[in-house]
Amino acid sequence: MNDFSNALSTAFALVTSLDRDLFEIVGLSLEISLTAVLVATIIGLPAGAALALSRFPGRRPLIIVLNALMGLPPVVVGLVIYLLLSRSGPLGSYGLLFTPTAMVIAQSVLVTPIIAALARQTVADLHEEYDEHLRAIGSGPLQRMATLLWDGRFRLLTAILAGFGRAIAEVGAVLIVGGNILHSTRVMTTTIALETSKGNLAIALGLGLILVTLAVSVNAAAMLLGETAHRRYG
Amino acid sequence: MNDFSNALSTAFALVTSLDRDLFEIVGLSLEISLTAVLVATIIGLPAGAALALSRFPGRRPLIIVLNALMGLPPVVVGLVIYLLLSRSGPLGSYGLLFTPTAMVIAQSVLVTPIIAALARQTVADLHEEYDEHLRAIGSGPLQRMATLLWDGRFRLLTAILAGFGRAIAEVGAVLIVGGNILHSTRVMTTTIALETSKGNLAIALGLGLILVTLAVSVNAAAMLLGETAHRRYG
Amino acid sequence: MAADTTDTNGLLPMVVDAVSYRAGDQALIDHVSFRLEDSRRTVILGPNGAGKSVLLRLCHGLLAPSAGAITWGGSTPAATMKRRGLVFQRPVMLRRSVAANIEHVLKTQGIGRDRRRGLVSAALDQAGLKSLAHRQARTLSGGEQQRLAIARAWLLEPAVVLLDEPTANLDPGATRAVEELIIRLGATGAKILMTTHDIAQARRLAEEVMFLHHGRLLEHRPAVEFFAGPRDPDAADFIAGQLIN
Amino acid sequence: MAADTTDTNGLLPMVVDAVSYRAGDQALIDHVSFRLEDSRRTVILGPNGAGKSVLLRLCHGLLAPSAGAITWGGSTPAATMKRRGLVFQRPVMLRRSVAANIEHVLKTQGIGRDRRRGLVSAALDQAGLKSLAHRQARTLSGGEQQRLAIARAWLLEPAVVLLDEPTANLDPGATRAVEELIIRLGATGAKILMTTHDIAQARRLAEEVMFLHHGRLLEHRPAVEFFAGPRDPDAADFIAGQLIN
Amino acid sequence: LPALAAAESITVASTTSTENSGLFEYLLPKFQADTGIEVRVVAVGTGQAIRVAKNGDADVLFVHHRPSEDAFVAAGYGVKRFAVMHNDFVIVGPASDPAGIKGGDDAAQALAAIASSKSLFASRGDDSGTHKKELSLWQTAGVDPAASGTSWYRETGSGMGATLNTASGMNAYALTDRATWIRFGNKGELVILAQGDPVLFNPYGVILISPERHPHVRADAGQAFIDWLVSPPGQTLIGDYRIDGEPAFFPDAIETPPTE
Ligand SMILES: Nc1ncnc2c1ncn2[C@@H]1O[C@H](COP(=O)(O)OP(=O)(O)OP(=O)(O)O)[C@@H](O)[C@H]1O
Ligand SMILES: Nc1ncnc2c1ncn2[C@@H]1O[C@H](COP(=O)(O)OP(=O)(O)OP(=O)(O)O)[C@@H](O)[C@H]1O
Ligand SMILES: [Mg+2]
Ligand SMILES: [Mg+2]
Repeated sequence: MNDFSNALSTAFALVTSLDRDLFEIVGLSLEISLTAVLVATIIGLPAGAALALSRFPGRRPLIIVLNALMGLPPVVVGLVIYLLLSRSGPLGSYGLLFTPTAMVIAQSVLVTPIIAALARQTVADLHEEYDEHLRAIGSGPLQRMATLLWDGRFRLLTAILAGFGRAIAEVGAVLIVGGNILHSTRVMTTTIALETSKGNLAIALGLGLILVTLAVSVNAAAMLLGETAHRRYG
Repeated sequence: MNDFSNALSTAFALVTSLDRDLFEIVGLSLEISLTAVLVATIIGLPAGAALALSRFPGRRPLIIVLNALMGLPPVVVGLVIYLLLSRSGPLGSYGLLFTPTAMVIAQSVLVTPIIAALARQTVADLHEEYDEHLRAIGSGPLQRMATLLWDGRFRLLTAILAGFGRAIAEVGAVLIVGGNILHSTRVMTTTIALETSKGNLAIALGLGLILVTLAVSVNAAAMLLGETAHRRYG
Repeated sequence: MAADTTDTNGLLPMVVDAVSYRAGDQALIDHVSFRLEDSRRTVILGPNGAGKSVLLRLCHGLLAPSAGAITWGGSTPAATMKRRGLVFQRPVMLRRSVAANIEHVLKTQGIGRDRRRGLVSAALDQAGLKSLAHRQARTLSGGEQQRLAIARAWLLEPAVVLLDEPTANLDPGATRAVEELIIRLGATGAKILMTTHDIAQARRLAEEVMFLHHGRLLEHRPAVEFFAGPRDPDAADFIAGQLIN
Repeated sequence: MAADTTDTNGLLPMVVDAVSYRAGDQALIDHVSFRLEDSRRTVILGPNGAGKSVLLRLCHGLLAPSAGAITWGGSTPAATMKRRGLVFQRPVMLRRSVAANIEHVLKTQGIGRDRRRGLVSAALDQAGLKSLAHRQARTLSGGEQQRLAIARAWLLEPAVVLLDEPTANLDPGATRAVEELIIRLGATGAKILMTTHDIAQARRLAEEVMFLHHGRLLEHRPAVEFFAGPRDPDAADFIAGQLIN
Repeated sequence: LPALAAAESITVASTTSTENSGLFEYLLPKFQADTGIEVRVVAVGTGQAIRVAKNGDADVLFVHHRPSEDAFVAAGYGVKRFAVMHNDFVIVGPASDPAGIKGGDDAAQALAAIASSKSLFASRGDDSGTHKKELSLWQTAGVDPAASGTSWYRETGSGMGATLNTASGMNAYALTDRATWIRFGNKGELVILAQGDPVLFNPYGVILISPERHPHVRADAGQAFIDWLVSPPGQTLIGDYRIDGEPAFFPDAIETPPTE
């Protein structure tokens, strides 16, 4: 398969050529996915924790739906957001369609259930251990949530990284709401899809290689940061 | 947005029309994704557990890479498998390209890292508690893995469901290796992508609705099964 | 010591009225009724599995009775929780440093940073954990964990303290120190409700004894009377160190 | 009792040679050396945080010494692990039923289903947990958990049993039963190495005492001599129930 | 995130084939140099492109399906259709040519031969302009390829590039537009086997979205783009565009002699 070796040398050539377009695309990919993961974390962690801690009628169905939403099809998310942001949609006046903001929104919608569902499980596990103590000292619901999220922060990292993985690899939704516009909303995955459709498989694979390398770097950075903090602050 | 209400009535009409094509597509989607998740579980759970339990040089980088592989871009996975299975590829003689088997392979590749990475975290958490006891009774590596996977089986369900979510929602890889061939490799997500490209947004959304409903059903079934077993066998 | 509703912060009398607690088809606590009127030190005795820990949890409001009612000075256990301290038989250690474990309780109670610092350092001193302040609480030895748990419960000088086997893992010196602390606290008017397996400790500390067996309250009497001659034959066997069924 | 290397399955003499265990810059076990030659009952005494639990873990091979070496009859602790039983101060309960917790140990040792059934039922009987066989182990009371842990360690009648505060949560009757069991086991030639905070228990059980303080082994003598008059002033304070530093 | 709208920028909804041909990458910088207007291209399926335009999410529509274009204007979504250029469709297939259509210039006949030899054929099956053209060719050939029992006819339900990837993977025949084909990098054993039939003519039109219907449409800049495309310089540029040395598009708006 000369395609594979081609891919490798293509990836290498792409990176060493210091291609400005490539940097733009890589930068935008990171910017969008990291922002989306940030948003999803801010929403998903408390939501997952709340679901793990509270007892209310309809909680179990809600957990089932939340778990199911991890399988939200990107294309459908893209479509719904497209219809919402479209000029003839309810939020059309903001002119967000085909902008990076729209892509952040789409990825956030996709990733929030993933982070929330995994956080729910993680917090529930820790809660099993902490529950009685926290109740005994009269800890309120919000305080309990804060304690569990804080003490579980290193475990929650895996959930957040799962969300990041989904975001950075996602193509269906960002293609629809971003439009894959050159110099504007073109990210790594949409470029890979484009090159694939052009039959430029080596370039597509090369870009894929760069994308995976990127994902590895972000993961490594997150884990190293987490561990340094773990060691320093216990 | 009449598109949304259209989508709802379209979904309803599609289901009530008992359309044979729809059943074929839904059935194939489920068959492929459930098979892929089964394969990924059989590989991913022990792999994740092994990574949580064993200590060897290069283990930490491996964990980082595994976490990063949760962000494997489907299109790239699709491409690689396409090149491997293509007639001119190394595995071309099996004639698997554009068959459901190829799609199962692609989804398994995508989902295994997800299940393995999440399983690693879950098993590591439980291990923290069990470690000393298991070592004290002289439990070997395989026995330890078995004990932890068994005692953690209800928590691992969330990891498996995350994998299922990814599989059933995935379109990039199955499109390339399956070819979205009518009556042969057409699944729900590829149909949604097709209807979207035709501009039939209501149908696409309707199918999306059915897909999400399907995902909810599978999740509900898995959780109910898990809980019944939990209650019966503790 | 006489009833002193001022010192016990309006939490007394504590009334347990026909309380049962069921898990599945089994009654772990079986129709138990009693009143605690005053701040005497009450010790719950009973064999393993008698229901002592379950009863303490019910009293604190961590479990809700399957039948019957519990009130502290007329209020529910949950409403008065913050005014009581509880030490579990198997204390929970947060994944934080020793000092942070103590500070967490204070934060929960909404105490400001400045006051917290002083209180944490005083509690560490008293528990003899000063040198371990920055250690991960989960790496503490068995006795150190129990000391930390007691320090956490003591922290705000609650009007009522519930203790479940507080000295099971303490060395003789620390046991003596905790016993002295319990007596001192009781003397200031706080109510002590505790369990212990150590008959000698019960003799030293109890002013009032409750004997629990199979989830039923079989005796509830002044300690002097109880130790002089329990009415219940099981209780007699128990304090004689016999296995009872 | 004389040295009996047959009964102790070739595990004796056990030699601890200049062992230190460090966490960070702190020596939790500090240059400790001793030999256990025979199957007398050895009791490790010492205040909270002395390093007793760490020492037992080192002996069993759960921790590796930072310096020095430990051997059991010439073999490493890890290689001989299955021939010893260990009871933790805070026992780990698998998320399984009581019976399954016991059976798990047997499965680990590769014992067939038929033999397992009999052993499990005998162990449940002895621990007084028969009626709780199908209960989730994690819902057991403190004392019941400790009984289960002891039953698990006893199961295959190991040649050496290490026990860390085995009766801390047991009621007087159960404590007596465990003490009798320990004496019975010792009499059959098994080696007992245990810790306790209960001085009275130490007096009843110990044939040999090791006094540990700040990770250092300060005394290692026959029990009669030790209790008659410890040489170390801290040890004297300790058995007198004083706080020591 | 940075505000992206440059002072003057328009959005053009177009099809993947146009984008994949590389034409826009070639034309747009020149247009921007001439006018200062930045053009943002959203390249999607023909159906979706029209949908995007109808919703007012683009300023200009640039597609190749004449009936849809006329309907778009007739319904008042667009101002006026301008003919820009055309290219043509070709039939590609494995070099071994099991159906024996090589060198033919009758498209319908070629398809009939494929059908009678039951050689694999990859159809886009996505209601695109290309797909509709293919269906009309089958009709002319008197074959109903979608009839049950035809295992040689594979509907991929995908865009042009994906369909070509599939065809290349299974060594199937396919109908494709020339521009996409020339640019396509995964040809494998596929080559052009039949071309030149006048029915394979493939015209492109460009339409300004009606500012009356969508007031936010940048009508002036959009019209400037259209005017530029159909102007002599624009048409000359289109005619000069080469992929691998081959002309891909033929200007339609004015008579421009090929520069060869
Ligand atoms: N959640 C539960 N489900 C079922 N049984 C339970 C549960 N919690 C406790 N039990 C049982 O209830 C009985 C009383 O438990 P409890 O912990 O109160 O005993 P205890 O008197 O504190 O014993 P110990 O002296 O051993 O600590 C025990 O047999 C225990 O196994
Ligand atoms: N992983 C660790 N890191 C740092 N310090 C530790 C660690 N494990 C134990 N220690 C400390 O080592 C000392 C000895 O611990 P150990 O558990 O052996 O005490 P012990 O003698 O068993 O006390 P106790 O009677 O309270 O059970 C304690 O001060 C404890 O906090
Ligand atoms: Mg108890
Ligand atoms: Mg200890």
